[in-house]
Amino acid sequence: MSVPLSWYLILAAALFSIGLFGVLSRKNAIAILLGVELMLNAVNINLVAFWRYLDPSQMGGQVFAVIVFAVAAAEVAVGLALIISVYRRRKTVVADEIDLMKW
Amino acid sequence: MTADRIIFILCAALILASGLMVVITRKLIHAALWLVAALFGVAILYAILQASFLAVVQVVVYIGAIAILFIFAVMLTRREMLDKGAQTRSNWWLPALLGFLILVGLVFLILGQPAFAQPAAALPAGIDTLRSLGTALISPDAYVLPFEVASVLLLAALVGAVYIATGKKE
Amino acid sequence: MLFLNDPITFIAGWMRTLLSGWGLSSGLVTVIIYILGITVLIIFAMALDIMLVWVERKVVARFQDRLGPNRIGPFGLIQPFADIIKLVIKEDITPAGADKLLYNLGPVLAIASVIILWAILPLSSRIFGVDLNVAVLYLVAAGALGTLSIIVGGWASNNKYALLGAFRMVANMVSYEIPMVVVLLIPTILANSMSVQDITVAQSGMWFAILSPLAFIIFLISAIAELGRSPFDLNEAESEIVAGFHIEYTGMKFGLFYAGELLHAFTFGGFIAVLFFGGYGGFFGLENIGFFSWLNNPFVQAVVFLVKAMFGYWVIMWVKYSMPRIRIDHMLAFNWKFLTPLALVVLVNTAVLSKVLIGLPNWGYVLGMFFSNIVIGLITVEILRAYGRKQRKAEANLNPQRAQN
Amino acid sequence: MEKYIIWLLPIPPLISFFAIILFTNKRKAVSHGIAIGAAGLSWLGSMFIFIRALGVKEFGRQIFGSSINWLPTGSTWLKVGVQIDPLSAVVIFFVAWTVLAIFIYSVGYHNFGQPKGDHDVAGLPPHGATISEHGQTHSVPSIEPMYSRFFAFISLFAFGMYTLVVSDNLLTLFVGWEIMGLCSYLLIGFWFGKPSARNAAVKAFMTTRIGDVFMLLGIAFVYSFTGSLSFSEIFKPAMLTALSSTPAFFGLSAAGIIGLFLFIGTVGKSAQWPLHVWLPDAMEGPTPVSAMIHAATMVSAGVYMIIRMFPLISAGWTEGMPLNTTMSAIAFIGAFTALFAASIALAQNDIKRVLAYSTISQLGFMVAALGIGAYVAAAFHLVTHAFFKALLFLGSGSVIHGMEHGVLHTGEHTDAQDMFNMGGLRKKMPITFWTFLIGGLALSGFPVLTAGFWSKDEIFAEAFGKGHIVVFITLAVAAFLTAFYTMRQITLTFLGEPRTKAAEHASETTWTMTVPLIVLAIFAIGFGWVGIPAQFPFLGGHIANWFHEFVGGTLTELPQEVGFSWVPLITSLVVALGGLFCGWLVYRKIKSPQEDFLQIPVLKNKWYFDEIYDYVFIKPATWIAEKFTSLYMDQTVIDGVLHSVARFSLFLGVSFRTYIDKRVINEFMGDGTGNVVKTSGSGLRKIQAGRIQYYMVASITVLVIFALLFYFLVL
Repeated sequence: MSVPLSWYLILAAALFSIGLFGVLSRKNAIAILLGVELMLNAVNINLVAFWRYLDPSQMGGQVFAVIVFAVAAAEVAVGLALIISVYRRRKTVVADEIDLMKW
Repeated sequence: MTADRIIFILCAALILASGLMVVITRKLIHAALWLVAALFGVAILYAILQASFLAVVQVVVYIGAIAILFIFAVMLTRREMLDKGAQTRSNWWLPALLGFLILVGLVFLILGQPAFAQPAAALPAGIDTLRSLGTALISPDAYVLPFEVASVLLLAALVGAVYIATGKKE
Repeated sequence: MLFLNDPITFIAGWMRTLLSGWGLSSGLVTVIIYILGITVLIIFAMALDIMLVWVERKVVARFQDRLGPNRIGPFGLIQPFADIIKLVIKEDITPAGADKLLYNLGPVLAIASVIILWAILPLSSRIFGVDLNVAVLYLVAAGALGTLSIIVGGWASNNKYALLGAFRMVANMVSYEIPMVVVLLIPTILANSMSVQDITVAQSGMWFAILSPLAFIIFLISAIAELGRSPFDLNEAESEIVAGFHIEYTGMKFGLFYAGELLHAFTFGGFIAVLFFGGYGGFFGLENIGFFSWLNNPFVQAVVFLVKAMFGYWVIMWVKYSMPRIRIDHMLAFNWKFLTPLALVVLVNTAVLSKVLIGLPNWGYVLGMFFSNIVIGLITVEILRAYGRKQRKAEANLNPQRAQN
Repeated sequence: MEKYIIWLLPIPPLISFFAIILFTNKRKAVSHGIAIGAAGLSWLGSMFIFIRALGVKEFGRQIFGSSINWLPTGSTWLKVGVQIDPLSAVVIFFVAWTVLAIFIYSVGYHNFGQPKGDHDVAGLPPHGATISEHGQTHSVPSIEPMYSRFFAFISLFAFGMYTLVVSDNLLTLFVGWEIMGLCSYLLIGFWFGKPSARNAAVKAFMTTRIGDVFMLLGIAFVYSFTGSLSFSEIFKPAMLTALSSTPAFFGLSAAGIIGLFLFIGTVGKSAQWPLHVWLPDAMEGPTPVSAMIHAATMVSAGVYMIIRMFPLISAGWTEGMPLNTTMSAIAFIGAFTALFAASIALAQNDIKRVLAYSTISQLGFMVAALGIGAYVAAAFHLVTHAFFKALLFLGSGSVIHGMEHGVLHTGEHTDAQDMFNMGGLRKKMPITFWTFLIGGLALSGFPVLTAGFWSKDEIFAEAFGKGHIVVFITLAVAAFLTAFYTMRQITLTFLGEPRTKAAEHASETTWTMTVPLIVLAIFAIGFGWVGIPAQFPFLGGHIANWFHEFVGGTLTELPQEVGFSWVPLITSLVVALGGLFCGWLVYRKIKSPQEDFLQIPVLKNKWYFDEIYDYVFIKPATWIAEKFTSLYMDQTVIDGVLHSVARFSLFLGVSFRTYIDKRVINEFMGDGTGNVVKTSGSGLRKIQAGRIQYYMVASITVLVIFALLFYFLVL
């Protein structure tokens, strides 16, 4: 394991930025959720890398990665259900067109 | 340049390229499949980090469940097969700038920490990470409460998703 | 004797000395040996796959009171090669409006999702790809890739039947994954490990199929559903959606789907053997007696394993060719309302009993496990009968009204 | 093995509570099946623990227990756990028996198997049903409308008691304590349709709350001082020495003030003077509740707690020394309550109220015994009293039930609980009579045979032997009164001839009610024999004084048995037999309340304590609220100030309006500002686009800008 920890962190940072870009720039609500998944994975990479590099006997990093899995699954299930529900009523999944809450 | 560095770089290239494709590709179904590729890369990363359980769970949960859900949602929310027109907002440069700034800032901070330049020590002998992960998840002195809360969250999400997506019966 | 006792290590050691003798660095040598090993394993699996075509055709013929292939070669043994040649020389059609990349990716993923399973299949105590400590979960993860291949292929074909087939298949696979994961936990609990090697060793005294026959049955059913074979072959139901997700595929692309299905079925036969019938071992302690020590030889073990896997494959074929296809809503209801709850009950039973009975002598442990399963089975059957009676009564009450209307 | 079972002891009643509340509320048979099954399971576990405890030599040194880390408090953990030591072993023994008996008894008491009442509504006692059989109609008792709910509540109650007894720390003990407080509120007010029951429930809840607040203060004090709530931590000799040598306030040591606070908790829970007023009113609940609260569990819990805390209370005190302040206070309260409550019991006519005051009095005995340092005697009397008082309450319930049967039969409106309406029930209800007689004799300390004699005798012996003559005499008088009113009760209820038609038609109750009576009667006799002092003439020495050895082992030093003396023994014999004889002599002829010379107002009205509290606390509070605060403060002073302010404001406002608002603001600034706001508003409104990504971009931009600023300016 000659890879330094900083490589993992930079990879995670890059993935996070890409995900953030996706969330902020995509029109389609599903694509926004895809970006969120990338961001969550970036976080997970950090958690696991810190677990491995700092103290492998403390399982906190892995445990919280598992919990992030659960949160991601829950988020996707509810998020997609919302999107489908919106689509059913308004026939659109473009986030900018779902703007009834303005003014 | 040792073998594991090469593997890491290949893996990171896969992740970043796929991640980039997720956010810039036009066809949404391709974006979802690129996401699968990116997540698969992350699973490989977990395997490199000797978190075998997480690697496998990553595949089961993300590819087996989340990606499939995405593909389903994509298919359910369109009337034509292929996406037409721009898929990004007109002011996409601002998010790009923000993302770039955050990346630069983070990289700057990470490289400023000398502790992060260390390679990992070998796993201590006789430590079974799978077993200790299992113990940590259900031991009252460790993480049983977050674990149970997560399970309740999943249940709530299940019920909520079913309720929201069912729609009104007329 | 070393080759006979530990062939993989022997060959790997020989290769290592050879390659380092050529002046290659040790890291590179490891990579090359791994790649060679993977190639050999894939070739073995694919060669077996070709034979499976013959087996399948021969067995189905016997089930249908026919002779099956018998013209080309002795007993028609060369028939699969003829089939392959036919598939290869067929026209390769890509439908108009299809998503080219994904259309081609589908069959590759389909066969890949099966091949990667061979990485963890323990042919014998010394002949195996890798001894993962999360092998049981790995099995599920590979299933996820299979799901992906079907949805990709079905969607990319730009055909409504293909898409319908893909949807059905995914609903099927995602649903039946749940009882499967639940019952996969039972060998895990019984062996205290997720590694297939450990599970095999744990069964050297007693097969898990005897400790938990219900788990075996549930696993068999959900494995068949996971494979998409009859009676769960809704994805290709010819009478409704022509051929389902592979309707547009021709030539070798179709061939890959077909080969993937056959190999998948055989692989699941292998996993049934590993998880419930002692895999390459499970001789009830016979191998410890001096006279039978040859049973510990890796080649003998591999033969035993292949025989058991073939038996599992045969059971899957048996079911396939004797059962009619069932309706999609029935299939999902069967899973959610029957199989999943039953699997959970069996899981809880096993988890509790494995702690409670731990103090008993071995025969008490085995009998306790076995009879608890029998009791659960009997209760289940009783509940089903009561439910059936209720249904019949409800229908009897309903019909007179219908007649009046 | 034992420790797992101890953890599991309280669980079955809890499961039963939720199962009944959530699922089986509609199905009465299933409900009581679950409740009794749960009580049975807990009983089984308790017996197992008890028998295992008997088998351990020097059990006080190696108790069963386990604890887990529960709540992180900084660097340490707040531990909760369970333990069974000799004291809690005997307590769990009688709790298990009485709880099971009461559960079974409740089935019969609530008329299971009888038809639904004609006019019964939830919240009122059942009024009886009319059934027609063979062409005749007649009245029979009807089943309780809230039958399942009752079993749910007493299950929860049992859960609270088991939790309290198995606790190894003050925290879970307090949790069980409060659960029982809640349940007692729910159960006293079970027939919430009756205003009296409602008031009694509120009174019980409020009164015990006073004690509980002080107890919580005591617990907080313990925690802040010792950093732990586990008994094993608090009772470490070093800790006790530290506690007793630290001065707190009022000239008491820390141990003393904590003990006093905890004792006030006991005063509330065990109904000691001056917080005794709730207990007699609590008789509004169904009789099994009275037995549950006033014999087996809640009031015992108070005494149990104070016995449990004895090492803390007596910290720094050894035998032979004069009592410390806290112990003197406890001894005084206990002895006074014993006499005081016994005197009230003389003049009560309601069969249950007599028993209620008797309970207060007997609890006073235990508290007094503990106050003078007679640890074992207090625990012994706690156990024997639990058995015979549960027996007496259940017996009185049986009597009332039989009387109600008679009332229904004759159709006249007779008070089924007034003893002057009874008489001669001995022939009608033989099992009830004999068991009640056994309970009554045990209560009055009938020599040699009954459990009450041995426990009471031990208290006398300790009081005399340790030289607390005042306490001794007070308790002796109280014991005489006890025997007297017990015999009065038995004579009025069972002996003589029936005085009303209802009493003539009373009938024996069903087996579900009589079997618990018989079981408890066996204990009311037999349990005394485990604690016969070694030097007792004739009997002593044949059976070892097992109870003393066993329970005394709880303490660090085994307490010395007091030497035998004839004075307390003879006193005990004289007061018991004399009281019984006098009671019979006086009441065998009396037929109505008018002939009863003890119906003097001061006793009849319970020394006017309710009235005193009414005048001292409630009236002033009402007066302050209605007159002072509302009328004078609020309506006169505050309203007056407000009104003048309002008038002034009105004047000010009018002037502002005419001279400033209209002229300056409206015409000069108003329209101009309005235009500015309108223009800028329509410009800014574009910001609120309602688009999620727009907001996200904005917020992350701000985040990035602030991060940069922070980095470059601050760091």
